[in-house]
Amino acid sequence: MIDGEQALRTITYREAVREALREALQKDERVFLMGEDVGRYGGCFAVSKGLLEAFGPERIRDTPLSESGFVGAGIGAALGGMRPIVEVMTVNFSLLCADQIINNAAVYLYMSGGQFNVPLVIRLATGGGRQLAAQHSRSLEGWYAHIPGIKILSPATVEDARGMLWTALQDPDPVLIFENSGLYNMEATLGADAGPVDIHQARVRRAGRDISIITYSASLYKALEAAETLAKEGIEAEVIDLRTLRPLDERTFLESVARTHRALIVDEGWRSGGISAEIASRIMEGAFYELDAPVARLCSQEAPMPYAKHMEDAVLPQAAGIVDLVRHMVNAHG
Amino acid sequence: MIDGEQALRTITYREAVREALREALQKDERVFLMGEDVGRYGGCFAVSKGLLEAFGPERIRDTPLSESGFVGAGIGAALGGMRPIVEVMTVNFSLLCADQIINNAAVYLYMSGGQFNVPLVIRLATGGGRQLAAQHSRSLEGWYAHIPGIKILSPATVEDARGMLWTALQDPDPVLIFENSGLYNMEATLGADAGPVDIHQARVRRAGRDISIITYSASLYKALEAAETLAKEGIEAEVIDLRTLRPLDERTFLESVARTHRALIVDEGWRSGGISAEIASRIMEGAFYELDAPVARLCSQEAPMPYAKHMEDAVLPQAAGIVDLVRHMVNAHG
Amino acid sequence: MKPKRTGKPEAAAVDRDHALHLLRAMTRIRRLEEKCAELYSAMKIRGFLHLYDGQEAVAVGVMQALTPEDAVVATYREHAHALIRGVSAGSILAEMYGKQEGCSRGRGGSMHLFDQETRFYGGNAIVGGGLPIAVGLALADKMQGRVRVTCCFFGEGAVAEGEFHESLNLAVLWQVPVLFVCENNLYAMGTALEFEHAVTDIARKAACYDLPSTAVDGMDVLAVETAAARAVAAVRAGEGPQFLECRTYRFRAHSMYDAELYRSKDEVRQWKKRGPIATFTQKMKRRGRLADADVKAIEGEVAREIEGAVAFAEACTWEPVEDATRFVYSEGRMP
Amino acid sequence: MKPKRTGKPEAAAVDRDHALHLLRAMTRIRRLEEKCAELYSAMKIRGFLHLYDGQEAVAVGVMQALTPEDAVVATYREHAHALIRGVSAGSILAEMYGKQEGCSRGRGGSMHLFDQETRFYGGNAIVGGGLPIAVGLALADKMQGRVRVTCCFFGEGAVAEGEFHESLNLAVLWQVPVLFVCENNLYAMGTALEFEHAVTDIARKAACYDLPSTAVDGMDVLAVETAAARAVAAVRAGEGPQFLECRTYRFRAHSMYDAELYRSKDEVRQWKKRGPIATFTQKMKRRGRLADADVKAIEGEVAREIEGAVAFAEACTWEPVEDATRFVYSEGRMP
Ligand SMILES: Cc1ncc(C[n+]2csc(CCOP(=O)(O)OP(=O)(O)O)c2C)c(N)n1
Ligand SMILES: Cc1ncc(C[n+]2csc(CCOP(=O)(O)OP(=O)(O)O)c2C)c(N)n1
Ligand SMILES: [Mg+2]
Ligand SMILES: [Mg+2]
Repeated sequence: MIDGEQALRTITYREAVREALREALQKDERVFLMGEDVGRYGGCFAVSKGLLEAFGPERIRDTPLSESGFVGAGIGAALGGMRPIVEVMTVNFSLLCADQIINNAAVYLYMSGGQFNVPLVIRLATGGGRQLAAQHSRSLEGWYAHIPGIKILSPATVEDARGMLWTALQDPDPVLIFENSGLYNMEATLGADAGPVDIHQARVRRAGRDISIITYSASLYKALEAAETLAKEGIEAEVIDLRTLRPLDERTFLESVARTHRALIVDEGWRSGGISAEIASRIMEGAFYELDAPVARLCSQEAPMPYAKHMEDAVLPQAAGIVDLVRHMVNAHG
Repeated sequence: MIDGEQALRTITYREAVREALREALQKDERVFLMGEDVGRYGGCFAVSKGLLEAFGPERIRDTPLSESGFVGAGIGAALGGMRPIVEVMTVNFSLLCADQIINNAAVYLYMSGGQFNVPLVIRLATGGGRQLAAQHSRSLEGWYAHIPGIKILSPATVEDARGMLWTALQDPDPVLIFENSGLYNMEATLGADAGPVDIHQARVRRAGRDISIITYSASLYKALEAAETLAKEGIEAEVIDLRTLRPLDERTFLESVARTHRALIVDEGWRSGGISAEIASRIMEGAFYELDAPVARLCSQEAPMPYAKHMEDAVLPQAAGIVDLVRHMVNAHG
Repeated sequence: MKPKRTGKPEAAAVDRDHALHLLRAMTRIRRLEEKCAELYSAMKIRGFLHLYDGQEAVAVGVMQALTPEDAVVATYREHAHALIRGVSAGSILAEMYGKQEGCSRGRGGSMHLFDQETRFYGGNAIVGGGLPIAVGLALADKMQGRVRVTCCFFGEGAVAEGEFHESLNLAVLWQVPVLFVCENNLYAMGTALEFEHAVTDIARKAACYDLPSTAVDGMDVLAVETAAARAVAAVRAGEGPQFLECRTYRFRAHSMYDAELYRSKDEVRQWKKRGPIATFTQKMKRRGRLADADVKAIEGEVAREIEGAVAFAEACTWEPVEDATRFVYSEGRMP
Repeated sequence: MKPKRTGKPEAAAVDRDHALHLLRAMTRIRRLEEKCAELYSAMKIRGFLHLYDGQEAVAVGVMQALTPEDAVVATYREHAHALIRGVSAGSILAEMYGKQEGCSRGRGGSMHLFDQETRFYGGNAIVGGGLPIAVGLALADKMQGRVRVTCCFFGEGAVAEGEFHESLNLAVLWQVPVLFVCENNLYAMGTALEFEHAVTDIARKAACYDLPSTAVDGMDVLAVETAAARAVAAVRAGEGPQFLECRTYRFRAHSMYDAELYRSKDEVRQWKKRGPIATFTQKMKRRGRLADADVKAIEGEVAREIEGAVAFAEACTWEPVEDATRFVYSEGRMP
């Protein structure tokens, strides 16, 4: 394994996305990246820095502030045989192109009776926790997961950030990839040969027997942190990273619940009608008789995001809150 | 009660909405109606027919096709002291103004630290079942109910169609009223003095002991029809009309489930991450130990709406499907 | 609003064959739409139905300039565009019947005709929704070095939507090969031009994006044909996007639900005098290009076509309900 | 891109008091922004921070025309607008500290300053999002028969958004009393004007809606003041909406995260030579309206104000976390 070890390198989530973009642009000339400030600025989160120099302004295409226009153009380009990667700077701005995503991308194949598929990838930054307040801090990936016809990916790890893009590009249908902006600086070690990953399976990121903590994206790390704390008290939490929010891989979490008999969903999205509700319902429907206690949810408080740090921390789920809740769940119904 | 009886009259849901609009326009000069074709055309669904003649083009204000523009203008007008009723012809087109609804109306009060509230009412037609296909048949009220800062009303009855508007107008915050276009021709008998109704409580529309069917809007009638069929077999279903989807009155359905020990949610919206998931989760959280069986959901199949009638019928929940499911639930776990 | 005449390009030199061709095309549209109305009353067709009567010269005139490699993006008022583009009347009617042999498998209905073979990217029931898609299709052609045109039809109502603004700006910025065709029929549902737009001269809007534009009498198929030919030639020559406003009128209600409260019967009557089929027929007769017998022959031919289309639609089959969730996603991977 | 000079209205006759007033206003902005940058480095301020250096003449020049009854709608680059509108530097800084005495209770931060008292309808972090709201505020005034102006600031980047198009069309159609002020600083983040717009002459866009418009040198506070006074007078006189393009430049990075890869240091240097504060000071000195001592006095005064504001913000308190869901909805009914 010496060769393998030599080939390991530590990169950030940001670099992983950039590498994935670079690889896609190199491997398939139909691929291009378009969005606000992806080129000359280097990307709002510096993800696409350097790509303009490497691939030129046709393939690293800066757009005006016209979310509906350029996302719609992405749909058209996909229909026209290209493989566009459209960057919508943050999911908050996607509300300006919700029409194109939902009224066109998601239904073109169906309403044309199977004739016109839309092989479009949309990348969006998501998440709160950076003191950007109400209009820049939403986690709407779970909300978009309500819409049939699109797929929703939520890479939590550097490996997935590196690997999901290419897989999404091979998909014949529209795929939305949500990158939590709080993860861009996170580092991890990958093999030099790290490449495409599957996008249809959730992953058990930590095995445990006492409770299943089901989560995704940035909350994964809070769940893992909580699990470590709990382990010291003898509570072994299994932590599941959903990875893909639509279609939802329910088998993985149902099997887990069948082992642990308890489940907690941790979601930075809002609670009411969030993806957390769907997971709880699926457990109800698929593992009701396995449950020793009602499934619990820890989500963001139902408010627009406040600016002040202490308020933002209070609104978002935190590791300490997970620990408290799990402790209570396991002990109360021991 | 003779006086009362003389004063009864039979009107349609459409007329009830029109009457409510007329009353609001008469009672409060800050109220005005604006939207596409509300005036000269008489309203896409003929709801506002005659109002232009009565109130003039300033207060029955036809707008160009500019959903984002005129919904945003409604927010501004509300901030400026008016009480606008903005009609977005159907919820499908609201995807063009999702930005204004979610990025502005829903957060203005919060992000201004309580200074600027937005007393705006938005009316939207919703629902499928009229062979209008993928882009005109969505039921997205449950989806919007995910968003904090707005309220979501879903009048199923002529009484609520008549009464919810004025109550919504008294609300200091943005309220979205979803009118299922399949209900406009439905008739019911109302008192001449029918007026405002509360908007914070669900209603038991039919009492029963064996199962709680929780639903809203047009599905209410399918649930009631199913309940009649089931009654002949000795199964007494309680039917609950949610009326308001945000904030959700969970007490009413939790109390019902505590009596019946079984629950089925019927929703013309899609299943994954729909309001049905939220209700199931709330029951899990609030009445887990009351349940004799897992909560079930009957929703639209997860596809854009097809045009052909038989396909559309297959996609939407139907009374027969409710009957089958309830029969199975009650018998299987008797 | 009174009919407005606009500067008309000199009439194309039309030979008899071409005159027959254009008349046949417009007649096919008119008769198909009449049949649709009839079938709607007979409840064979349901949902929303938007007919094209009065606007035939636009679809026919513009389509003459397109080749099979080009692409078309249209609206919910698109039967004519599909038909003239080459989608058979049978598969169009079958679609409105909701049959699986329909051009969209019965999934789309009147507002959502699609056809891969003729690169007909569909009806779109969201006003303005097709414009960015047309820009994208054209962008794909440009990036792949193909000399093809994407032709995008929309009503003047769509011009008020933000997507119009964004699309035109993008098209010009990127110099993509797209032809925007605005069918200005003076109304968006019941909202007259003057209530839709601060500036009612639609062709002038193109100038806001430095987009070459022409306004043409949309009731005159030859004028439309000439203008479209020029515009498409410019697109093909790499001169970038072009804009064409066709000033026209819809003779029927907006859809089958419209009580037409917003315009007078007299206005409609005035405009009908300028009906594109009647005026073209008269003109061609005057010029000796067409005879009464020709018109009769065309009517007979078209009647048979429509009859055949109805018979086809009637004979078509229903998609099994088990397939309701097919094509939410593609079946199998695509390279 | 080179600085572009535009036709300047004849300089207003400026007396000494007014010169002092304008210089003081611009200086207050500059020093506040400098303090913000410093506090950002000290991590007292977090989130996104967009500074206004270079554009001071716009906020100051335009605001001279407004009265307390008027309303202002701005963007995420709005410290200056709030300050000149009358929101105290203390409550602005407290807001950025996230303290509950901040003008938005610490809920909004730099991008979301709000103030009911001065009718400051806020920052808005969605580009273009404020325009329809401004139209609605103006509509409310018109419908209620009040003679007030709503002044809406936005960048040239917003001009590409569909909401710009829809808002201008509505404003003109409805003839509402709104003044649109485009602060054209030549860049939207890192995207230069020529990559944003097919037509780079922003003032020309207003003509697409028959909206009276003026382009003015946004580096010249007197020119801005004169143009804004005229435009606001026209709005007040019931002549309908007006459009003002202020050609300006931002001296600093877009936000604190910007590496400024998209423009040269030399370009910035060239523009800095035309800095609105320096040029105004020089001009007023030349005309004998201001002396060195005046400038010094203002600097001292402003330094004390900012110092006081910082002290205030430091002394302010944190909102209890229990209140995190307060004001998601209003407390109590409203008549
Ligand atoms: C975004 C959107 N808003 C509203 C509607 C409802 N609607 C359908 S057609 C129409 C009028 C469109 O007018 P125009 O673009 O001029 O086309 P025409 O019907 O005249 O062909 C309206 C308002 C819609 N389909 N989509
Ligand atoms: C709808 C939307 N899209 C994208 C962004 C990200 N963004 C913030 S500021 C900005 C540039 C805006 O440029 P301009 O309007 O010229 O204002 P300036 O920053 O120059 O003052 C962008 C792209 C946003 N906030 N909102
Ligand atoms: Mg029209
Ligand atoms: Mg700018």
